[in-house]
Amino acid sequence: MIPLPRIDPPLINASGILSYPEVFTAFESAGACLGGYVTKSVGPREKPGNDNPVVVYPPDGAVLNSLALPTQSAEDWERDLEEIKLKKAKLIVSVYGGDSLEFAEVTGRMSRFSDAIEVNLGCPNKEPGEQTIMESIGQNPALSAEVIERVRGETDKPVIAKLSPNSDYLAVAESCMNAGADALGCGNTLGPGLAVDIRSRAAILAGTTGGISGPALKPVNLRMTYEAYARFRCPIVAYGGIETWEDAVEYILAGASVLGIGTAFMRKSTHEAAALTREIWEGIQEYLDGEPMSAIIGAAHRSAEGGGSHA
Amino acid sequence: MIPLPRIDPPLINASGILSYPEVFTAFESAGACLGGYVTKSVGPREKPGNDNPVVVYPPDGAVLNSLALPTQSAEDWERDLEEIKLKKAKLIVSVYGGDSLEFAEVTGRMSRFSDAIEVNLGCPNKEPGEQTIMESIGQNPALSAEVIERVRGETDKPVIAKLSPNSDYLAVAESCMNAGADALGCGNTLGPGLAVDIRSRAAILAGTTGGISGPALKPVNLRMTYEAYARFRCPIVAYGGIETWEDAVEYILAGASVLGIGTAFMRKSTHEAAALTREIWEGIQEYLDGEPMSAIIGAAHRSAEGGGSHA
Amino acid sequence: MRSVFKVVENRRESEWTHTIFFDAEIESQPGQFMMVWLPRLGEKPFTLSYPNAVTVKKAGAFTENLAALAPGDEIGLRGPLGQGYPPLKKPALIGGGVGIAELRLLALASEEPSFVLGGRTADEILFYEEFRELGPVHVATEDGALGHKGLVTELLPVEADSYAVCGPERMMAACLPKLPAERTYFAIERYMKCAVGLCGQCTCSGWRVCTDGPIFPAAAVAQMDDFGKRRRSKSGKWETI
Amino acid sequence: MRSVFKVVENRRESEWTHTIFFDAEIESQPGQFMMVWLPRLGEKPFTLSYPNAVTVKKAGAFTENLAALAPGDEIGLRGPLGQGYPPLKKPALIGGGVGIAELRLLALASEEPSFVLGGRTADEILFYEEFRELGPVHVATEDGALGHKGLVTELLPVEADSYAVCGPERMMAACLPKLPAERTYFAIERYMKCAVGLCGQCTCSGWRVCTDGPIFPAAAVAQMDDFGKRRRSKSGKWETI
Ligand SMILES: Cc1cc2nc3c(=O)[nH]c(=O)nc-3n(C[C@H](O)[C@H](O)[C@H](O)COP(=O)(O)OP(=O)(O)OC[C@H]3O[C@@H](n4cnc5c(N)ncnc54)[C@H](O)[C@@H]3O)c2cc1C
Ligand SMILES: Cc1cc2nc3c(=O)[nH]c(=O)nc-3n(C[C@H](O)[C@H](O)[C@H](O)COP(=O)(O)OP(=O)(O)OC[C@H]3O[C@@H](n4cnc5c(N)ncnc54)[C@H](O)[C@@H]3O)c2cc1C
Ligand SMILES: Cc1cc2nc3c(=O)[nH]c(=O)nc-3n(C[C@H](O)[C@H](O)[C@H](O)COP(=O)(O)O)c2cc1C
Ligand SMILES: Cc1cc2nc3c(=O)[nH]c(=O)nc-3n(C[C@H](O)[C@H](O)[C@H](O)COP(=O)(O)O)c2cc1C
Ligand code: FES
Ligand code: FES
Repeated sequence: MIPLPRIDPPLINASGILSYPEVFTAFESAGACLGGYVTKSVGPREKPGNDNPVVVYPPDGAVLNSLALPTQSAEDWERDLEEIKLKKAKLIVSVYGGDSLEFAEVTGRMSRFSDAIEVNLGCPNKEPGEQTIMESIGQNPALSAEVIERVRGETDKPVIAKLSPNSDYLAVAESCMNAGADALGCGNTLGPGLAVDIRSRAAILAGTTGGISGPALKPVNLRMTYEAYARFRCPIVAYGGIETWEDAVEYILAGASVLGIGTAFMRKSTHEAAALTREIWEGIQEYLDGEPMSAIIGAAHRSAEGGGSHA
Repeated sequence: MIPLPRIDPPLINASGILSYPEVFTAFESAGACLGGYVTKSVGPREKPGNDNPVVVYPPDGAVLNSLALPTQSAEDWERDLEEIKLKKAKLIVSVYGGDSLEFAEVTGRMSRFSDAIEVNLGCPNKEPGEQTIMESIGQNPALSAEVIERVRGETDKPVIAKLSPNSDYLAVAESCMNAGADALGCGNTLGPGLAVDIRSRAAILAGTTGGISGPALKPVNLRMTYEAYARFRCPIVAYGGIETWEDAVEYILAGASVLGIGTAFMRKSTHEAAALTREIWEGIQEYLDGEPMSAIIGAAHRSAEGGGSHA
Repeated sequence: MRSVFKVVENRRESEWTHTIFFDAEIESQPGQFMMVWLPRLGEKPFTLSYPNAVTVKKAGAFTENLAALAPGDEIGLRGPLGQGYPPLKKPALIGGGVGIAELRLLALASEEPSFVLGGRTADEILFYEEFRELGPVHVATEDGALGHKGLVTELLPVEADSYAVCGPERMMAACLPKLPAERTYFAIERYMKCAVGLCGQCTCSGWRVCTDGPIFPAAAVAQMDDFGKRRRSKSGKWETI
Repeated sequence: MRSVFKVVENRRESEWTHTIFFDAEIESQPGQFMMVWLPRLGEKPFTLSYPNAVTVKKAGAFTENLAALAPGDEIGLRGPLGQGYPPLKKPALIGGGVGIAELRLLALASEEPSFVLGGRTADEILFYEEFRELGPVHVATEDGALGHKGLVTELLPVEADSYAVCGPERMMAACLPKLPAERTYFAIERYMKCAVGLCGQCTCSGWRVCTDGPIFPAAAVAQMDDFGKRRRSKSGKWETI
């Protein structure tokens, strides 16, 4: 297995959040405490994604998005990534395609720019008429394995298989790990969910339904992280509702070694968002109190084994 | 198909909330605006369920529970239900079992007390060592159909198949409808999810993970309601994060004809809970402004068809 | 509120009873309760005896563990939960067993309290010295080691403007007919699971003790057929009290 | 805030421009924007011209629909979003095209404003009479029908304590070198999707216009290589401005 690059601090943005290289540079210049940046998922061909509205945020911590993977062409992404000038943060390129060949093609083009490749197996959004990746590939262990195998053939960088919480993810993860994945991404958005406007009686999102992110997702992706760590003891990049250092520590104790932040940046200016990343990292460090982070990764498992029964 | 009994107002509690006949009576005496009550899921044999803690409520509207279906024996439930004296509300008995024969056995015993039978196909909780219903039956369309068929054979009351949002629920629903279900329950809890205490580094729930209810669940079960209505145009009993009349109306527009309230009763005394049911029902009536509720059931679909594209 | 605190002191009150102090003061109304969580061991209901302590009688595995906590150990708390006592004028506080401890914060919050306390033996009359400084204390012990030899109910009626009763349910049931319904409050115990009104487990004649109680006016208690008679066990099956 | 309101008036301002009034007053800082939702048709960014109205220039399918709304129709609003103007002393408000409408609330909130407005023709100089009551108004029209014949930039520099510029990006880019960087603000437009800082779509040299803007100080704008040159289209592909 190829180890993940050293991501220090072990905080990154989530794919599809911030998205573009120049935004990463702005975050770096604003002093964001992110040891790595993940691009928007790069697809093979230009695609505008769904029309607006693409987000809706009901009260109580759930955000629904139906962006449906807009992308410029892989060639245009190459041009973008040639321009990028990150000072010390690592770059992770997220890739997707309609089938394993497309995943491989995009990976082949992106590999030289990236410190790791994240394979998006779990986006639950689609444009009208499309099948989602989750439906067409991400729920199917065999097809997911085929994707990872082909991606593996196109890159010598570590490969992160990013899973959907809506699938039988342990089965998918198992076949991805066997096919050569080096780490798991736990995970993409939940659902999808629906929001209806009661005055106009219409679904609010143009794409009707949207993947759920934010605090509402945390318990589910935390469990995914916990179960994946118990099964594979591999590096895990965790995503889902991380807003505070306490959230981050919960994920680390469950088994995560890298933490991705997405929805928590909502409504924050670049300087506010950068301050948030610093707060989270400082909180983690205070919690660690000098211990290395590796000492507590998965600690919730050790205590589950050590400590008595459910008396 | 056997029509659902007239549940008026079309509000009920969710199974496992309030749970016991004497609590229903207390609610009725406190003036609760519930046209029906659903028992805790009744199983064939006494079973204590998980140890405490059985609930944890992180901030932001998600509640995790890991009760794991405690139940007295079906005989003891018979004795309980003989005592019950509801004035005008209907009684729905929720049933479960380890296999289709057990489901049928419990249904056979409960049928005479009930105005409808709700079949719990979706609880994601289990005691250590058990398989969940969701894993063993609720995710499998053929086994779910077998359960509904056997239940159907034991009762002439309408049968509600209550689905899990974590399954391929349209496939399960399809086979349940073909096997004789009269209505769908959309749906049970999500996930399950995990919560870790960062100070003691332990999972908080004694059952480790717990099904997610409350506002965090709403977008998912709303989508389930929407999709189930689009496909089957059958009566739907909706559950998931209904806290306000607006939530209820969203579900009605998506396709629900009966609304179940669970987590919204959290931390409320009987009088406060009863007041909440009145507020919800009054809000729905004001929204209806004289129209019958049937006129707006599924209205979000009509407008989706009528109104243009995602321009 | 859900938090994990550190134990700072374990004070032995009697052979069976310990007060566990922790490093936080909880604001609560007397009569409300906390769910005490011991990571990996369980979670059960207790009433605060101090803003920063619970007094625990060993009754089984969980309370054995709780009563054995040492300084530095972790104790999780969720709450305060439920309905406490209304403000009481010159109350007689009637307690039996560890129920006496549950009356301590009420005593401190009340003007001119008096006490009627019962236990098997002198050892069980918790906070005896402290209560004597607050008002008159009448005691009954089954072995006669302190005060009247016999049951606490034999000391009733007593003169007071209001009454609060906390103790074993059969003792409370015996008190019910002896006290004025409109000025008396009872602290009911039931097996608790969720403790927030969801699961219905804690029902006493349909009233959920965790959210409608644990403190109920006597007039309401008088209407509860189950009071003093039966309760639901962990599975929901009825058991006799 | 996300709500659906009813249209109460559609006021034609010019051949291409309508002001749509609705039955709610939104509190916002001048310069912040709203996402306007037409159920089943789409959602796009607009700045309030009144607390209860947006002024819309027909530019495509969505704005055609918006400009055609009639009293009683539904209009959804999400916001206010983004960063508005700081309080400005004696500002010169420099507007082009429908950008003039976006300056109206700023004009009302400012002391002693003056105006420098440009358009293709007299019709496009929105709120001309109203602004004349607030302060001196300098106008440039391409066809010479009102004021100076030519571009608004040809009227610059003008004397003022501060400057706010809102108009087509090429016009704003032409203004940039003519105005003092430390006292000037620009309103940048980009294609918006989420409008809450998540998707990155609205980047101008890495600064997300929806949350870092839309109002930026000129000093920041001067550092933005993309300003006046390129922006990301709906797919993320660069397009030239
Ligand atoms: C509102 C309330 C306040 C309480 N306050 C105090 C207090 O301040 N001090 C104190 O010592 N005790 C108090 N109790 C009782 C205490 O909760 C039980 O003694 C304790 O749960 C016993 O647990 P165990 O595992 O040690 O014993 P077990 O062997 O499990 O049971 C012993 C007895 O405790 C009861 N019990 C067990 N689990 C629960 C539960 N989850 N909820 C309620 N009862 C249970 C059982 O019914 C049984 O009668 C209170 C109970 C309630 C309901
Ligand atoms: C912060 C901000 C405030 C604005 N305020 C106003 C205002 O007060 N009045 C007004 O008339 N216009 C305003 N606009 C511009 C307005 O949003 C566009 O004119 C409108 O979106 C065009 O939509 P359309 O479908 O009619 O045209 P289209 O045919 O889709 O496009 C016409 C032009 O509008 C741009 N556009 C389309 N969709 C968007 C979008 N989602 N976000 C940004 N630009 C888009 C396109 O890039 C194109 O240049 C504002 C834009 C921004 C970013
Ligand atoms: C607006 C938006 C766009 C997203 N786009 C992508 C994407 O392109 N690729 C991907 O793998 N995940 C995408 N996601 C999922 C996130 O990367 C992340 O897994 C998820 O949002 C959970 O993290 P959060 O709760 O911190 O947002 C997107 C999420 C949001 C909210
Ligand atoms: C404490 C608790 C216990 C539950 N027990 C059951 C049960 O026994 N049977 C069942 O079908 N659903 C059970 N559920 C699920 C609810 O009936 C309901 O489907 C779900 O909680 C969503 O509704 P809500 O968000 O309003 O709570 C339980 C939920 C909770 C929170
Ligand atoms: S313990 Fe659950 S309702 Fe009281
Ligand atoms: S529009 Fe999404 S970040 Fe600005």
